[in-house]
Amino acid sequence: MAESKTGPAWTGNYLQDYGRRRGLMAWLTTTDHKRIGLMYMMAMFFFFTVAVMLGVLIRLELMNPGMQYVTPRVYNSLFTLHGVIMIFLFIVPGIPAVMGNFILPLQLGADDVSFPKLNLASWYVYIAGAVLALTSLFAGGGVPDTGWTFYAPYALRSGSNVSLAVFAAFVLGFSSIMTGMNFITTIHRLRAPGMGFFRMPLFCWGLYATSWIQVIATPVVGITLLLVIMERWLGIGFFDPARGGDPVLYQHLFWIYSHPVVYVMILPAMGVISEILPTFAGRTVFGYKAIALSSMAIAIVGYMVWGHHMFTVGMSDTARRVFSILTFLVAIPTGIKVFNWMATLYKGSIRIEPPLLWALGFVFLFSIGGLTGLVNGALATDIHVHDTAFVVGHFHYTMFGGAGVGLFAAMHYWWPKIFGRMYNRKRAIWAWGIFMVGFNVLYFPMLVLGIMGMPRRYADYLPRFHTPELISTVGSWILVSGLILMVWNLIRAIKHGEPAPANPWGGTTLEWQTTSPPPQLNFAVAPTVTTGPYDHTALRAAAAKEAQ
Amino acid sequence: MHAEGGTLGAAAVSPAAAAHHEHRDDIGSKTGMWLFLFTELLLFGGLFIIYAVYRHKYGTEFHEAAHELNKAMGVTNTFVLLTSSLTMVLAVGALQRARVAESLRWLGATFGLACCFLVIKFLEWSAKHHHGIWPGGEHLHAMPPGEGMFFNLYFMMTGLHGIHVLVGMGVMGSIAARIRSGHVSPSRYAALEFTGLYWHLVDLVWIFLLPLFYLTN
Amino acid sequence: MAGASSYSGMVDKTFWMILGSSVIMLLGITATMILFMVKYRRSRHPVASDIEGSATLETLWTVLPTVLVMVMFYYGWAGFKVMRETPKGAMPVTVQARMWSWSFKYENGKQTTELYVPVGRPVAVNLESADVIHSFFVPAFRMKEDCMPGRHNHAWFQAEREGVYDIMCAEYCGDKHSAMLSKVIAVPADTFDVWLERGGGRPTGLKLMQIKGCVACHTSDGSKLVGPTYKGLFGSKVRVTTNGVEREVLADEDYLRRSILQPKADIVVGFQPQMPDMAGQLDDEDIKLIIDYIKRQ
Amino acid sequence: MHDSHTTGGHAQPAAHGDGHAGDHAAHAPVATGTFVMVWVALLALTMVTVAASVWFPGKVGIGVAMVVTPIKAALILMWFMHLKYETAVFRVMFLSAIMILALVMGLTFFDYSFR
Repeated sequence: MAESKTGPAWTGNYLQDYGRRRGLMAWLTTTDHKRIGLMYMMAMFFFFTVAVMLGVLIRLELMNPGMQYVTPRVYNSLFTLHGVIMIFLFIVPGIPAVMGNFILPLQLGADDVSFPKLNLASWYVYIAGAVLALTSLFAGGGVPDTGWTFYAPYALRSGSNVSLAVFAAFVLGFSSIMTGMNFITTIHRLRAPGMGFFRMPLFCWGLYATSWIQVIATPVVGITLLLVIMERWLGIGFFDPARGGDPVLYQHLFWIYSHPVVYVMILPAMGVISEILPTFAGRTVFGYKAIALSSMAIAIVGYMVWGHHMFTVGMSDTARRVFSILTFLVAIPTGIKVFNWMATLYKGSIRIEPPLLWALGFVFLFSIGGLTGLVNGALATDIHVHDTAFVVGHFHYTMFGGAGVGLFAAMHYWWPKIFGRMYNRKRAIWAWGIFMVGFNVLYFPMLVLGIMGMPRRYADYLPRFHTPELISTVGSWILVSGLILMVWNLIRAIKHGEPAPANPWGGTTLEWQTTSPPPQLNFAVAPTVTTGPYDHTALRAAAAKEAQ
Repeated sequence: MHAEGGTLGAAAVSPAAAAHHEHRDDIGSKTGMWLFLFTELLLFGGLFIIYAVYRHKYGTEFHEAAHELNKAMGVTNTFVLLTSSLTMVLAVGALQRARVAESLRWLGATFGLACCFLVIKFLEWSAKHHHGIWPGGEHLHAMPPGEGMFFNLYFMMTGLHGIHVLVGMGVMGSIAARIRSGHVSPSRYAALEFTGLYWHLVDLVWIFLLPLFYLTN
Repeated sequence: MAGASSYSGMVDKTFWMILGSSVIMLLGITATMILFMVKYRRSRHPVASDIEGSATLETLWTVLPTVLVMVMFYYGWAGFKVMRETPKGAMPVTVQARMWSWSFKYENGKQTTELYVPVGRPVAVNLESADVIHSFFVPAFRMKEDCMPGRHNHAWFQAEREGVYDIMCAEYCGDKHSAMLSKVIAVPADTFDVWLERGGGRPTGLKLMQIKGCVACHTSDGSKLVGPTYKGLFGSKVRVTTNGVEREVLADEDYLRRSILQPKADIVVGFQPQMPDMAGQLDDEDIKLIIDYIKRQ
Repeated sequence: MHDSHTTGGHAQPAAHGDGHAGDHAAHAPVATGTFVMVWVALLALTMVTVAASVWFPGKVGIGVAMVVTPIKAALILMWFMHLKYETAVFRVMFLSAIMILALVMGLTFFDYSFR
């Protein structure tokens, strides 16, 4: 297919100008899902960089006991911003908005998503939310200091600019909903002829489950955040104990969204891993239906476990037990996925390439994240580690080691498709190695600290916590070195990389059938599907023919 | 790197792919519309959860406070909205049957009923406002927590609903213009149909608000 | 090793049980991953076999983890049950949390800033907060429960050994969250009884201000913390914002009383309205003592 | 959203996705009489609820409202909102959304009912 430039739709690749407008304007008015994906990528990596720097500052302050560089007030703003930016501006839109936008229509064999204009609108809404979030830093009462969770009643009392930050989160929720609606419709309506639901690539399944969560859960937090604003303005008292309100209710509503949303972050990453493993093992995936359905199971059970964020707030003991047992249920479909991934490597013909290494890094780090989650799920042990550095460590293992690394894996896997260039393999592997070492040096001590009893969101700490804190800070420097090397390697490839073939990794899903980078309308020849998504027989036959 | 013809069996040239004609997927659009309605439902859902929790906590105060609401106005407004839903489906039906003028008349009637709803709502709110029962108002502030909660919930929920009515009226206006200009027509009436779906959702929410606030005593 | 509290050993046992099975699983997954990478790399295993799945295996790795996590749930639940069932006859202590200090009130009215408890006797803590959410966390005892404004949470513990244990606030509560520390001091039961009997009666003004945490935000040496200093306050003119209007008031007794009972009524210019209402926490006599103390500064 | 122009560019073949034959989803219009009957039923049911709350304030009135209101909602959904005439996909989706809301509310009450 790489040579087929003669299709009726061919006008060059999507990176080149087409249509009436040129240059920047052509990008800002595009409805091409690929360009929108890239626009998301650029905006997100800007915010990611900012939030990583904030994280490094946090670690720097925590390197030694006592206040070294910032005041407690500034420290509180640092972790609030780090959280708000990472969650709302980076990891929630993360894989869906960047990789989902780019890859989903290609994998389905479609020209675009169902609502291209809405797709562009979602990007602008995202930017609007981001601008509001940034404005909240400089306008009014100062940088928000509530933590990304905006817990009442502290968020109602704080003199900082909470209302604007909360409104920004509300607007960003809209963007997320728009993406979700678009993806569900696209998956229902625009699958290539012959592609039944159970012939869809697993990444699409991940996105499908994710999109449902975005559509159903986001409005709940939307209204909750609006009510926080109303409460600050009008004193309606829903969450204010002084008016007969219940701060625990705020936490319920907040986590009804914010727990499912961690699956918005992780499910697409799991989808990415389910793509990468079969490709590099050169064989079909093990337990396709089990992996696909476990995504849906995680999405549904994910709605029923939010209470485990609240085991110490004074919920009824019955509720604590119910939420504890439901929490353990989530572990089961997650386990199914991990075991099926392992089995996919069995009797494969494995090529060790950077995307595979990132995928395996995901499995390792996410397993630590998932297994430490069991400690949080069990009531007796959660009481001790709740709101400590243990939870921070667990969260970063799942979200950064999971969703973040999943995104890096996706970038290394699809970069040649997106830009039509190969990155340097050796450098990519080095970056991966440094990152993995740095990651564990950074976050493993947090697990230890939490068990020792170090609470989270502490600007200062008792001397007995010093050694692990110091090690963790050193880890942050290693991790950032790995990140810089990775990003530099990828960016350099856009200009200086070797041209990439249509299918550099021997992938079997539809995106590999079109050129790299894809043409404006994705496929010169609209594909049809006759087999499951990971059927390597045609590839093998072609390779055998070549070998002769 | 790989042989032409793709890797997923035979990639056939679909005849439709060659033809560049405008593509319409009404079922797709309708799917999107319903998904949007779900988000609306869940938006109100958050408030319903809050209502349920505080009704559980402040049952007696809720009953006390509900006496202050004007039941007649609430019921009248329910009739108004239900009727507007009827005129809305009739507008869609008329357009489907290619009776454009009739469709516009029904749409106009719906718009009028929506206005009527808002006028009654306004009278009701201003009566409350007059008595200082208003979010942040003196009287409301001084009420026992449970009753205050009832009225704050009342204003938040009917307020959010009222905003939806306003938006619905705006959409109806623009649809009417598009019917006139022929952009929405008997052969492509999806936009009117979706306006209807949205309007019925507004109605649906109100159906629940009626017993929760006006009939609680 | 017996723990510092009656149930800490049990919590630790559950923890090690979960951690142990987790480590085994993690090692298993990692080892399998590495083994497959070596054994089935393309150079050694050029032709892959397409194994689509196995119903037996799927069932196996659905059922086994289910059993395992249910065992974990059971241990977590059993331990939790013990933590929630306060033994009869436990000594009640009210824990008052506020931005950003702790105080403890005993049945006989005695108030302290550190929590003295008898070894070997159960203590029932009644948790209160004057402003935002705090969390009463004693790591050594493996206990934690939030102090919620507007309601009472409860928990209990029994110290098993003499010693001094850290109390920390585990729920983020603002600027000095990380400084919201105190200690549990576990002493032999008879020593405790003697200690409790001494020092009943009403504390002095300064002592009250320490117990109620005023000194966390207000100084008497003229330095500015979260709130204004007391030094030279009485009788001076203060610029305040009342209902959004800036005005100047004389810092007399009425002003001080109002500032203690309704701190949000007049906000001193240059400060945030962060002080909790002390209305429920101090009686008239307490307030008089405090005002007298402030007068002397 | 109100735009029926969806995918730009070259068309997707009609017989894919969840598609059933006619992609343009043109139903035969529902008879006006049916709608009027639904409307009458809605008004009547409203009267029933109001009457119950006036004559039997308290438990009975609330009970009637709790039974009748979902019926009214179902009438609107099935006829006015056309769910009765759509493919099963729409009904399944709608039910899932409602179930999730009900589930979430129910779970919240594990806290509030047992405090």
